[in-house]
Amino acid sequence: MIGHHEEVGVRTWIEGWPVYRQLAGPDRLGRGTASRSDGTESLRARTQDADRVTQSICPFCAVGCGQRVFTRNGQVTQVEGDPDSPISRGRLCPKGSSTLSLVTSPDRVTTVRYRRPHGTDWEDLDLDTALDMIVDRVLDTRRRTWQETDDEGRYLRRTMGIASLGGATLDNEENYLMKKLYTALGAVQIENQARI
Amino acid sequence: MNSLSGPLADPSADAGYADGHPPRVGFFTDTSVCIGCKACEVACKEWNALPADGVGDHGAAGDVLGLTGMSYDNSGGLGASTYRHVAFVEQRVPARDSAPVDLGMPAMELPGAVQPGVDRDDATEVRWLMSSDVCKHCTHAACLDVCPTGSLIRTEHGTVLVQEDICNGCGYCIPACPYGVIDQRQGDGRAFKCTMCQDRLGAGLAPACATACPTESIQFGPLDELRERADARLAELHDRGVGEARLYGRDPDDGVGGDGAFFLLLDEPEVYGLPPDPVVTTRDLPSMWRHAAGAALAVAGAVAAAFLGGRR
Amino acid sequence: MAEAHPVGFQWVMEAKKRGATVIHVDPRFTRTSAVADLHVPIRAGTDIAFLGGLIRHVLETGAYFEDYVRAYTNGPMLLRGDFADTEDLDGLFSGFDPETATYDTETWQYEGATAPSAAGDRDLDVHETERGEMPGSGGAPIAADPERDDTMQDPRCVLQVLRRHYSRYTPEKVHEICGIPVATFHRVAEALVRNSGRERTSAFAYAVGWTHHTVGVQYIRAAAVLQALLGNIGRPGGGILALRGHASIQGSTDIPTLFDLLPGYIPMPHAHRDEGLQHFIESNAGTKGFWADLDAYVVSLLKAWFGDAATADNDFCFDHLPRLTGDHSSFRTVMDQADGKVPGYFVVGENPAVGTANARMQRHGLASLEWLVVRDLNMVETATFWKDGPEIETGEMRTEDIGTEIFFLPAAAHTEKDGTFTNTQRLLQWHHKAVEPPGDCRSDLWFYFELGKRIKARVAGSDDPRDRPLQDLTWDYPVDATGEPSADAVLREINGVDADGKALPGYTALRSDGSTSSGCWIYCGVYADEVNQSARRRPGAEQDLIAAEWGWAWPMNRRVLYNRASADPVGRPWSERKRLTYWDGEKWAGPDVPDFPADTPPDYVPPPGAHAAKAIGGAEPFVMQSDGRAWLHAPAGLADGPMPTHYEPEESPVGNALYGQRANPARQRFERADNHYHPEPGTPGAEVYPYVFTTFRVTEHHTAGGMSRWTPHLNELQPEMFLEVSPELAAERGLTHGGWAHVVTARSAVEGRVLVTERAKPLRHGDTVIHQIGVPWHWGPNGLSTGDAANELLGVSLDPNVHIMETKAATCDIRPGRRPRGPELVTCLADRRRQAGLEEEPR
Amino acid sequence: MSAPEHRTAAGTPRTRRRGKGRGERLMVPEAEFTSYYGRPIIKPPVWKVPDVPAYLYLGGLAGVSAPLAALADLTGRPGLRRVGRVAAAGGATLSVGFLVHDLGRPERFLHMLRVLKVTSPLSVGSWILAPFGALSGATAVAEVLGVTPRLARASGLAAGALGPALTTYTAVLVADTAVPAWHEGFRELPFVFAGSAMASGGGAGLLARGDVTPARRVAVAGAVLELAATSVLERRIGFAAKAYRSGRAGAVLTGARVGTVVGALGALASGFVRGRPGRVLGAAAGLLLNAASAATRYGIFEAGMASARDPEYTVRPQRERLEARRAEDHPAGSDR
Repeated sequence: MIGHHEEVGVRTWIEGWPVYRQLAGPDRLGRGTASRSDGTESLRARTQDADRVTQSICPFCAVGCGQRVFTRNGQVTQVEGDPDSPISRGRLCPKGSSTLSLVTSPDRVTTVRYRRPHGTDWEDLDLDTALDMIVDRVLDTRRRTWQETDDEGRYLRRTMGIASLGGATLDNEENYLMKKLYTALGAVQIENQARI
Repeated sequence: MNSLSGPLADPSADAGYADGHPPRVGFFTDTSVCIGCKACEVACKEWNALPADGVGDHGAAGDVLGLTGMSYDNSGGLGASTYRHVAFVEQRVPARDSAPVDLGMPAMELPGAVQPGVDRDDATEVRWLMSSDVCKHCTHAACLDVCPTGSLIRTEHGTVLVQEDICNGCGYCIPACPYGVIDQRQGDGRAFKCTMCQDRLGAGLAPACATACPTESIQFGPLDELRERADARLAELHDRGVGEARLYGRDPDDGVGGDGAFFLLLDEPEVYGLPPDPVVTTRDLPSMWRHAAGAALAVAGAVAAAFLGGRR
Repeated sequence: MAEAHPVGFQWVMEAKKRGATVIHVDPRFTRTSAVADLHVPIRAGTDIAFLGGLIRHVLETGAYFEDYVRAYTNGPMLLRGDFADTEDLDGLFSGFDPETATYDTETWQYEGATAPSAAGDRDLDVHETERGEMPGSGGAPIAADPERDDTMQDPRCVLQVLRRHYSRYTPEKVHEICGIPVATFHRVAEALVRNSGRERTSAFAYAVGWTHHTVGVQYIRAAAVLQALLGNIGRPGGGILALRGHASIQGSTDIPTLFDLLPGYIPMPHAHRDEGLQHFIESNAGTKGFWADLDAYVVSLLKAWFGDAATADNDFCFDHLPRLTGDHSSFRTVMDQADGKVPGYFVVGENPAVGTANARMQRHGLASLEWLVVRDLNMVETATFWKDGPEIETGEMRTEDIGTEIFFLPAAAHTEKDGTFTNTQRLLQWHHKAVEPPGDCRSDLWFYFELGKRIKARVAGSDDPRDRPLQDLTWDYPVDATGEPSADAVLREINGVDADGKALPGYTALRSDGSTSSGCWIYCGVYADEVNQSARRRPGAEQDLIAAEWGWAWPMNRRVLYNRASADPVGRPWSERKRLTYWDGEKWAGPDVPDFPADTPPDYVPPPGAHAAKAIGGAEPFVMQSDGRAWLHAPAGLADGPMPTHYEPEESPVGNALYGQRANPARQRFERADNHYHPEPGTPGAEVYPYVFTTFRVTEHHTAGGMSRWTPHLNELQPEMFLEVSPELAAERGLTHGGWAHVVTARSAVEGRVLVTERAKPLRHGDTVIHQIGVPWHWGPNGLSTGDAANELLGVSLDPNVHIMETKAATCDIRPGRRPRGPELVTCLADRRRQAGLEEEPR
Repeated sequence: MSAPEHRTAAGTPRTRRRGKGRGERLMVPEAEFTSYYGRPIIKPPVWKVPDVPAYLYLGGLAGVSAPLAALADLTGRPGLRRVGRVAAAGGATLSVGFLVHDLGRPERFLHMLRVLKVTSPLSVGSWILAPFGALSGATAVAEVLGVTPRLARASGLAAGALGPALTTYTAVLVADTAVPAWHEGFRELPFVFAGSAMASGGGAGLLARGDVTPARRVAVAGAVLELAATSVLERRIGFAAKAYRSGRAGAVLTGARVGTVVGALGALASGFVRGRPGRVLGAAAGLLLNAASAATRYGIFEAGMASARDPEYTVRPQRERLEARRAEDHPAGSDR
């Protein structure tokens, strides 16, 4: 015997059968309402489910388009143009539109890689150790290449042994700390893409 | 009711949506301002999490990451993983006879001036057309009507949607489309095409491509509004002497009852890879069924007749 | 612009919709050309001839904006009698020293004005090049009031000198040099003139197509001269718009990670000139304009860096700053690296192994280091050259022989950190951190803060005087739970504070007595009222076109520089259509921040002896210039001439049709075995490299690919290195559309798929047909789509003002098929060099 | 256009000119065919070979075999009944098998019965094929096991009634697409399919023992219908007919036609030859007709594929239609 629950189940099943809905509803040809699936009914824009929307700026060229970064559970789920920006009015170019892939790329390297002199392959290295090793090298190189004065006795107070390249892709604050630290170290060969 | 062809004011109502459903929305793609940046392609793929494919996925020669040689078009066409496709057409056309810069000046060739000595014909110039193609979301959508599973449906927004949880990959929609839009995704088996970002529409957002488009070449909105805007733009271009501008897919009297995504083109549709006069195949379906019924009756009659008479 | 800055280009399309005429001048027919009203194909490297032709047209037809020119430019100023023009010296200005290939600029001065006050102990052994940076924002100092003729008829006045300088830049000459048909030239000239003046303005937009030349600074100068003559500066819809390529390349120039500058375009001190703070200030500051307050800017910077240790008694630690002795720019440094002189190298968000001209030399530099730190999102070629670089393939290097120790430190993306980018219009925009960086990824702020912290800890107890700057360095920034220093605090330090520790409202509040600090004077005001102004995001739709409450622009949130020039000398708008900043009877009004104190009336005449801002008259809009005027002739500040002059690129297929002097005489050249130049046109061997090539970008990729070659959706759109050639060149060299070809120079050969396109059009120069090949520069060996790097092809020759290399015009050959591989490439290139007479026959 | 050896990006949007044979429409400018780099406009079907041609052929075979068997049952022709029942069931089962195999997601086969859409020939076909398969299957099982002859008769009759529909819905299935060679022939294809089905179903009947006269008649009539309908098709569908005459499709269809003619003649002849030789000849002719029927479906399939791959099939007729309409709207002499 069909119990009450099963009866309801069967009825639900029948009513869920699009053919029944075709016959019972206005969509006789099965083009729309009758044929809609559960998946369609539950479609939601993932931006609706974001925990947070953060305003940002596109990292590619210097137009400076506004971006909105949607995140959920600490992950970026979508990046799109910020319609509030008077610069870009919410629009992005193909590069800007690829920002989600850029920041969530599975090819992104997320651990320190170390290649020892004459080494033939990468090795793992702890970030803290890497920092200390770099400090060692900076101070050692600086010591070995220090120029206090030139031949005529004029102050140079510099090292010509430590060069740096980069900055155009970084933040102003980062460039500022770089220039500040390098200058205090006496390093002068500090350059970035603005030159090249 | 023009259920199979001809003008149809409200395709959603025709598909069972009650009064008060949202207005029909669409795209107006004005190719006269397209700069071919392909932001639409990337924004679409990012939003819909579509795989990179390249031309290999839709039938043409070439490996996944290969140059097609088709100007700057390396995606080749719309496909199961390419819902927006920017066509690039390089043409040699007669030089614009009136200077686009309206200088109102006499001929500037000075007597004895050095003539441009380049061997190429200077009566012609290069024109580079770009156009972002997309699913047309036809008023009469053959893909939808031939779909045997009800996977393809008309939505409340008047658009045409593949329901990925239903499609069984029969492939019928693919040759049914007069524009060659929908296709089967290799390795997945189901058919895919532009959804007009159904999920975004539900959230009150514009589709990803139109959101990204830097020059408003892709405009999204209620179809009625877009048609008005397109008419105005066409008139403006014609006033400016751009006589070659024409609308494509805007006319509700055309073979598909008008497109939900229509275009302003600067050359014949086939130049962009679009059919010049598409007709929804199901327009002829009643006649097809009649012919098939006739033929079936002929079979029945012939078989029955074969048994007439005595046995040998 | 549509190619590389599509979203910025929306405004061009918007203007076009409203009736603007869009003209695109480019050797290549690009996506910009496709939607422009007119594409003007030009031979790469000849833009000054074209712009000079336009300048001549404007001068000869009297089409310049005379009232503007008289009042706001140095057109009326008289030049010294001993100034000699390129017309007199066949392509040289007076003062050239062929020995050092440098100019003594004294004769370029105004009559009655003395030479720059640096004269005291000026060292002629040193290039004047560092000074070149100053006019970028301020103009070199000019003392005293020069003589002038406001009728601008005196043959020695700048306008007449300019007219004579460009007298031979006729449309026919432009055609001969640039390949631009005379009729096309006239269409451009007429359109420009029609759209300039009181009622209309025209803008120039440019990118590295103008800067990457041995005479690049002068390209921009030529546009500046033209725009100043037409009255298109400081007015809405006018200007010269630099379209820069990186999110904060403007910021990294303002707060420079550049050798010759301190923050805010203050020059780095020079060992031979700048022996003390006083001396430094005197030699670099003028008396008039905002640069006259240089002392306040420098002292505030030193206070920001060295804090309490910086006192008046110790010159505010001015001697903590290292000194320059010449060109220490990137290319010079890389050559020193290749020569084994530089042990350590930090590469941060750059990729010189494929991204910089003469990439092979760059990699040789990398291979000769002791240690290298690379910070990036992706495993870029600079970090992997030792493993699979091109020299490993050719056998020129062996992995085991390369002694470079490499630290690859993964970087945080912009979504993973707070901070500001300065965009191409000087607008600082704050980006908020959205998520934590994954794994070992850290911001560069964290890295440098941590590095500095550890270094300071190591030298804390040192009594070595060289460690004093490190010990005195202020380095206290609040950190969050993850150890990330506060970018907000750093920005506040950049803004600066007063004696009470309150954020300063703007750079006019800076003092030279040590009571204020500011890490970058031009950014002072970005933290005004203790508010991070760069993070303001009032929606554009709620604001006027200036949108002053979105982000913050330096200086002083001014969006249109020199906007005083949008009004006539008595302060009325030149026209109602073009109204921006104007005198309303009591103050300067309008939506933008005016150039000078809002209550300085237009008829203000500075009293004798007035200093700095107070020395600028009410009708002198160019407030950063030392005479308040736009310079048609630059009496100082440039290394290669006071007026832009057509010179051929380092490598070109033809000689200079205007002068005996072929190329920029002051350009920097490096004759080295790893940096061959092609023979000059007309000399034996030149025919080995008969074609022109120009490097370019496509929309779908970014620079050398460090951020775009790892993204699937970009790579499928431009999946392969390609070479753009005309059908005519394809026929001449037997190149097949879709097939392979390789471009060859004395430096290297790169291969790509051939794109035969009618967009490429040969140009005629006299009897010679000139073919130009387009070479995109986005590829390299790593990433999802790989290919040869265009930078392999380029030699290094530099603009003398800013040391930028010429990538936009050089000569080459092109051959069908793929390039030779392995050791064969090396021998093949050497063979070609021998044919060209660049290398001895092997013994 | 540049010379072929330096084809350019600009040169590739191909323009082909073809002389027009129809002098009577001179006001229509000479048709010019342009495409986007020669790429197809419509997407060629993703349907596989042999799956879909086999599905078309087997549906026809089953669809004719069922009524043959039913009437043979009623008229007391057990041999024909047996063969017919087995062919109907086997054809239907294999047909369904091929259809499922061709699906991108075979496990979702039952979604075919989720809706009933008259606008979808495949939906309608599924709703025909499903009961037909069940009925013919049950009939065949009874036949083979020799049980429940009455039920088998009833189910066989029901299957037989559905059979003719099974033979022709497949024609609508292919015609209801944008594939030029198929769609243009939507009036004729049902008859081609009907004829082809009769030829194959009748041909199968020729394998039976006993009196096979009805089968022979059906086979011969089918062959005639197929040939006639094909001939009309090729004359009436204009430019798309080229797809049926050229390339692989042309060759296959020619072969099919020869097979059909020879098979039909053989079938006819077998009626005049007594005994075993007659039966052997009949069987051979029946097999040949089946092969020819399968080839016909495959040829039609290929013709469709070829017309889908070449944009000219899509563009040319549409362009002509458009130009003719324009000429009508703006007769010669007016400005536009």
